[in-house]
Amino acid sequence: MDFNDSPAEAAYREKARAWLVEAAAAHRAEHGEPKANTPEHMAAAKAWQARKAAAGYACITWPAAVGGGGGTPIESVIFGQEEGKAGVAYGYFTIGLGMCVPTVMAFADTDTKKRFVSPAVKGEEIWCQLFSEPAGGSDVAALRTRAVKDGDDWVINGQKVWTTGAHYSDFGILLTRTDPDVPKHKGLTMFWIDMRDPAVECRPIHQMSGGREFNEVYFSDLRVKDSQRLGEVGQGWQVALVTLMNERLAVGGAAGPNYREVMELARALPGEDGPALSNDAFREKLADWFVASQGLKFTRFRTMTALSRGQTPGPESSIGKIISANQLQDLANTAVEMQGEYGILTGPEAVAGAAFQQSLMWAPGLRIAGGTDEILKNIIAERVLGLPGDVRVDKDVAFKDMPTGR
Amino acid sequence: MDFNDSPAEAAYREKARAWLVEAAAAHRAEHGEPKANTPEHMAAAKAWQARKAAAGYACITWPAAVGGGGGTPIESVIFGQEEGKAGVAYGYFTIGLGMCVPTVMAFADTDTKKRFVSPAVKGEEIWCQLFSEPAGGSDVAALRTRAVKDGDDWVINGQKVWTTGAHYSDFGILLTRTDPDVPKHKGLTMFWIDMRDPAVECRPIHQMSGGREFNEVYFSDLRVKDSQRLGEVGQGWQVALVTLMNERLAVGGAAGPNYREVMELARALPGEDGPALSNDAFREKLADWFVASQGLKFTRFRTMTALSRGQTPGPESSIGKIISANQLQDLANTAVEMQGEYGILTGPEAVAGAAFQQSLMWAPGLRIAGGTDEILKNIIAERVLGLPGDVRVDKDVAFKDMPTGR
Amino acid sequence: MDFDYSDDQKFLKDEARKFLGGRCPPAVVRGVLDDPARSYDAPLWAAVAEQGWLGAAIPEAHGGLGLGRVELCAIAEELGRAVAPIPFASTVYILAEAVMAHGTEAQKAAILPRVAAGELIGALALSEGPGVLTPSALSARVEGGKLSGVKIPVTDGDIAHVAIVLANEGGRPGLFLVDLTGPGVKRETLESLDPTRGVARLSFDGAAAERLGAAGEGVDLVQAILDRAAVLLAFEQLGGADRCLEMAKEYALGRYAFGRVIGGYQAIKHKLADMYVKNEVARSNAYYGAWALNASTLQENGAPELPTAAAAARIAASEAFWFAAKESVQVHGGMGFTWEVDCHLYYRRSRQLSLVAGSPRLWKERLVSELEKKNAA
Amino acid sequence: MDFDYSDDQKFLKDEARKFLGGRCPPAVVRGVLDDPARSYDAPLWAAVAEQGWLGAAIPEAHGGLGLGRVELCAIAEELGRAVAPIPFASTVYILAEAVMAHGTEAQKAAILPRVAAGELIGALALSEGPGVLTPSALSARVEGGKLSGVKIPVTDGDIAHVAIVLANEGGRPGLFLVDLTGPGVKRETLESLDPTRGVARLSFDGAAAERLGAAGEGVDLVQAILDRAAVLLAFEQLGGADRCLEMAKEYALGRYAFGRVIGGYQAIKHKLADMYVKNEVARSNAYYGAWALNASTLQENGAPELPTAAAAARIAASEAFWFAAKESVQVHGGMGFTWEVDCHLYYRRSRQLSLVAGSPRLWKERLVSELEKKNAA
Repeated sequence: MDFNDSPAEAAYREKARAWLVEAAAAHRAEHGEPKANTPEHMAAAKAWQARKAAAGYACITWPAAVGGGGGTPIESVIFGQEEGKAGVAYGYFTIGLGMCVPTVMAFADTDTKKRFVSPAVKGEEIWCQLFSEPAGGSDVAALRTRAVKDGDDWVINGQKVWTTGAHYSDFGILLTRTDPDVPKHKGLTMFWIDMRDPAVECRPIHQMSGGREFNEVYFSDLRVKDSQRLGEVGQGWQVALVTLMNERLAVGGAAGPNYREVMELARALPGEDGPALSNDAFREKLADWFVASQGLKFTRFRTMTALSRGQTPGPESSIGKIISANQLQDLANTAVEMQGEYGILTGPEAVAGAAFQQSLMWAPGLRIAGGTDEILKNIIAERVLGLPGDVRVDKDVAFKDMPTGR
Repeated sequence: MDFNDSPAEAAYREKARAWLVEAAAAHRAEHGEPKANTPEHMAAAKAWQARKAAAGYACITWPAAVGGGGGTPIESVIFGQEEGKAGVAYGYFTIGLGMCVPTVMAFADTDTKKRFVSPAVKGEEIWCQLFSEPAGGSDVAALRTRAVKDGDDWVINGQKVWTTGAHYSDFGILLTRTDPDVPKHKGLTMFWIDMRDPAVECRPIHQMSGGREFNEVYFSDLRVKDSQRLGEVGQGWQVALVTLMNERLAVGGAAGPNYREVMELARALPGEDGPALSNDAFREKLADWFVASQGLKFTRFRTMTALSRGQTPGPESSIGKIISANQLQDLANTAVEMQGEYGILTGPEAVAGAAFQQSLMWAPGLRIAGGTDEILKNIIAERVLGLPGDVRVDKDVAFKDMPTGR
Repeated sequence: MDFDYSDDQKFLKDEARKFLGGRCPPAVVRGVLDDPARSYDAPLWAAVAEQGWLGAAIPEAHGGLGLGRVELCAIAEELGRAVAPIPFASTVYILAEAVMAHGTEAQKAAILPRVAAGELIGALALSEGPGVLTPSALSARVEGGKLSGVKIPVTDGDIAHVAIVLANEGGRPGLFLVDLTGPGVKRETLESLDPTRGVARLSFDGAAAERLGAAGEGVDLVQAILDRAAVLLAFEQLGGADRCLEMAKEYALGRYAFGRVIGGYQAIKHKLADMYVKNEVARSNAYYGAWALNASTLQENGAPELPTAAAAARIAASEAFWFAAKESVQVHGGMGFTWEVDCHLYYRRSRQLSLVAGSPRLWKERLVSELEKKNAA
Repeated sequence: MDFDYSDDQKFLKDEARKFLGGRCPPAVVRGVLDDPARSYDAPLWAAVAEQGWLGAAIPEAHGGLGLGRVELCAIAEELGRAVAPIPFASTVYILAEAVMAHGTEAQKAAILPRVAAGELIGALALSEGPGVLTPSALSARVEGGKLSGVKIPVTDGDIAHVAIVLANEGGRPGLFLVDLTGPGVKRETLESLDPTRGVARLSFDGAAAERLGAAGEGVDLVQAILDRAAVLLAFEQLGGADRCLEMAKEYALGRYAFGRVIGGYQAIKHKLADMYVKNEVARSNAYYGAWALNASTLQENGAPELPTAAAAARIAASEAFWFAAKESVQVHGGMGFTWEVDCHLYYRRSRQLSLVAGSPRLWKERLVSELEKKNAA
């Protein structure tokens, strides 16, 4: 029971760290520290990815033959930790390399793989995942985007939603309905598409938090070749499951202030009787947040241990988002209420740069994105504890006959 | 928006109070204050009920012709309040007069009603309700006690559970299965039975709280006449619904310590820094308990207002047990933990006569009895908010073919 | 026992709902939300004035309707339900109520008719920075009838004509009426979590200040003012919480997942049942608060029940609205997180209403202190 | 990264589970529960001694197995799972650990071999009444090596041979080893919420008392002893919580309502998922506590991480066990409320384990105090 690397892990970490020190310095010299969401930032990200790929630090667990590092999962985790410490991590490639390209690798023909995998590893092309729809939500397979065969092509019409990075992506994997006359899961087919096609339109979604980080994507008579199909016609759900299996690894913890920041706040703010930090009710909450945060941190360590031992991590990692998203909402709200009437302010004069107010407006989204609280509890109950799934009334009904309320 | 009686209500209250002062004094002179669960206590209860019946204060809302008071629901509530203040309320008749005898009145023939209603009103005979079974629980209609026709009789075998007052009851209403070949709700039939029949055996249930307040009741070839049937053969569920409709009015709030008692405790106990009452975390809990208790109290007032206005009370009264049972568990646990290691003690040296420890062991039962937390939330969701019931897989299956795990 | 709105009050409430349904649909709220230059909806404010609501509880002698406080509660409930973007709370619950309770006859005559007529918007200027304002930290001060200092934030401070300001005079805290349209007042509009309500920084430099209530009694006066406002705010919160439950229920009945409406899944059903339970607890406590508030205006020395009743009403309503607002977003799923769906209007307002007039935590402390006093007596 | 039991530790844990499955089934627990004359199961105690568990962490030189603390944690987890009715915590987590950490060589030689051999039962005598024992309220005192005063309650005080007693000497609190079999000691067995563990009142009148640790350092010594015990108790709590989840899951998979197993209803599924989440948070915190405890025995000045790690482990485990115990009853419905179903064994033990060694609330305060210190440093 300790936190030390094995000798092999320590050696890898040392090597990675040494490379990172030099590479990060060279990278910064070339690109500086561009602002997020600028073309310069994207260019820097692509350059960094290329640099990593050249050194075998991109897609560490993938074979060297496709441009990966030929390493182990624990090496990938170790590199990620050190990369984080070096302060040069970019998020643009997470979904593509974590979910989309593995799907391409699993289902595309040799030429297609040759065409796409290596450029993606090197950061030359970015991918997005086009599954969610307004009609889908938690029930992903209820999607309605139609693909209709027309000669050797397919013609696609419909709408996707909550697509991360759609506006800066070059390609996407797209789940469509090709047969509405069979039950929901049986009439789906997966394609890869070119996001620059004029028949594809991205519109940013205005979120309750005020930001526009996600997109709606509309398809108006988008033509794709049958060779862009991933998997058989009608087998789209099986293909999607492969994509989604990789999702857990791609979704990180909740960003935002934690117990440390709210403790600092409470130390500084006046309460009824001394600093707010002296209030016992707040102190109990603080203890609970600390304990939960530590619990998540050490649960990640347990996952890493399994990787380090060459085992598949257990289901314990699925508890992360349920705890962190709810905790962020509670913590942010407590921090805002602690400020009193002043807590309403979000402008330049706001406390801590309005970080708590921003978290308060983000947290509701975190409780929904990547699986709602309720869906995640279903997953724990069913996949971890082995309890039965809910009664399914949609298994044997043709999709077009399913009740939808519209 | 006030708490005052209407003039008519005030007059009724005045009359009732005057009667109660004299009657309670006379009652106490005759019976003293016998200990609970003694034959003397039962005798006193019966005498008091008879006295009330003679004066028109028993079953106030029932017609005078059957021995009732011929009054209104609000008068019944007013009398109950004043009776409570007079300190002479007994609980033995609640289930019989609240649930069983109304069922008899609704479904029995004239002779049977004549035979039973008036003695019950006068407290001469006590009734119990025999619905719950080990196999039933929340799914009451899944009961297995069999009644088989034999000439003009029915022969009954099976077991009931959690029967309040079975051991001191004279009669009971018994829900049985008469046809296992039809779906669950369609094969039930209701009877009234003589609890003194030797084929009926009561065994007390040893509860986790240590007490034995409830019973199992076993039937071994109990013979009842067809004339003891209440309602048609196979219509037992419809009859039971009439009984259960009256349940809400018969089930009271959670007994046990409330915010006031735990506040007194916290005032007396040392905390880290002054009395435990000075701890802010405890104070927040105390505020929450007070607010919830007040919420329930004033919700009852709203129910009474509806009665007073001659309306049917709304569904708001269904929130009571969900709040009070959970609050009792939390409050008792907080009070016990506040005592530190000493909180483990339950003997003569225990704090407050071990009242908090007893509540801690009782509360789990309260969260289950008369509808679990989960069933009550279903009821609110379905009957109050109009949300759909759960998917039912047992509606069209013969009872004998229903999966049961045995 | 008559613990509910009367038939007349119900009629008033129904009329208010109809009126706001027509004059204050979400589009009107969004008009203020989306335009940084607007802090309230002036046409709605004028229409509300015309309805007589601003003077509902103001005596007829001062130009009001002379109704009771329960009638005002009924209006508040509907305003909360509609997330009305108007300075009703600052003007009616606080300024008018404070002047009625603590003002001189001259002050009443000067202010109440103008409030009733919709000519005067009020504000309460207490806060000087983040956290609890303890008396020793109070820095605004009045000397020779002139106020100096900075108040931040002041709800509706950017549009108010008159503010009640807490400031030291002769080393002791007092309350002062300040004409914000006069000299020596600078205002800056600030960004806030709930852009449908205005917030400002007020800087005073020798502004004319007239004492409200007894000298040196500022702390007690603030508490007395907040006790009254808390009851009325609780009704606004309750109205909002009810609307959140309704929206969530409607969505849950219309949205399908896995071939069934999501309102048929226990996770959603029990969440909505939890909302219902909290809302009913809030309603019952709010009713008691309404009774106590009304009683306090009818009795010479106020109602001794008011502090406890107001605290309980505020605590229950804050809890109910926060729970309903955040879980209503959750029930709406991804749609709930968009700007276009109305959930966030309530989510924002629930925060705004919990932050003005003292956070729930402070009210819990006040409640327990009151219980201690009672219990000791 | 190697943050889990090692293979050897897993083997030890598996063996312990098998052993307790055979020697400590619920019938053995109920044997103590149902017989007011018994405070523990002596045959199980002897068998556990024979396994070497009592001396698992005691150095071989003192008759123990000389294993690490993580091994002891593995045993504790299994004892908790089995709700073992033996004075393991008082004797091993407290007496033996305290003597190893703070005893003189002579005390170690006198006590540790007898603990390892199963000849000595320990107890910790702090409490003198309900509520927090503040140093100023401490009334037990030692004069000239003789102890006077009353300690109530003392867990396992009715069967222990040696107690560690907190008492004033020269006006300052110290810790003392007291032979409970000697003169000047009166014990009375008391009734408790968890009859599977013994509790007593100990009255001392001139009992021989030998100082443990530095004079006048009683308060710090108690905290150091509780830090170690908290980690080990957390593993007992975790074992109990895991078993509650298992029982609830098994019941939910076998019990039918409305034609379906109740484990298929979301209300039950999500309740069990909540239990799982709490148990995993508790497990991860307990592992860190085990690491810190073990590290503290390997380093000259202990491990600076221990106070925080112990507090977090204790808080998470107390919360997990309480939640699992009470909601396991709920999942079992009416059956769960009966004496015959085992739910209440865990419900009772969850209370017993939260009440010994300081309530969760006190540990939260200790945790935050430690965080403040760290943060300030």
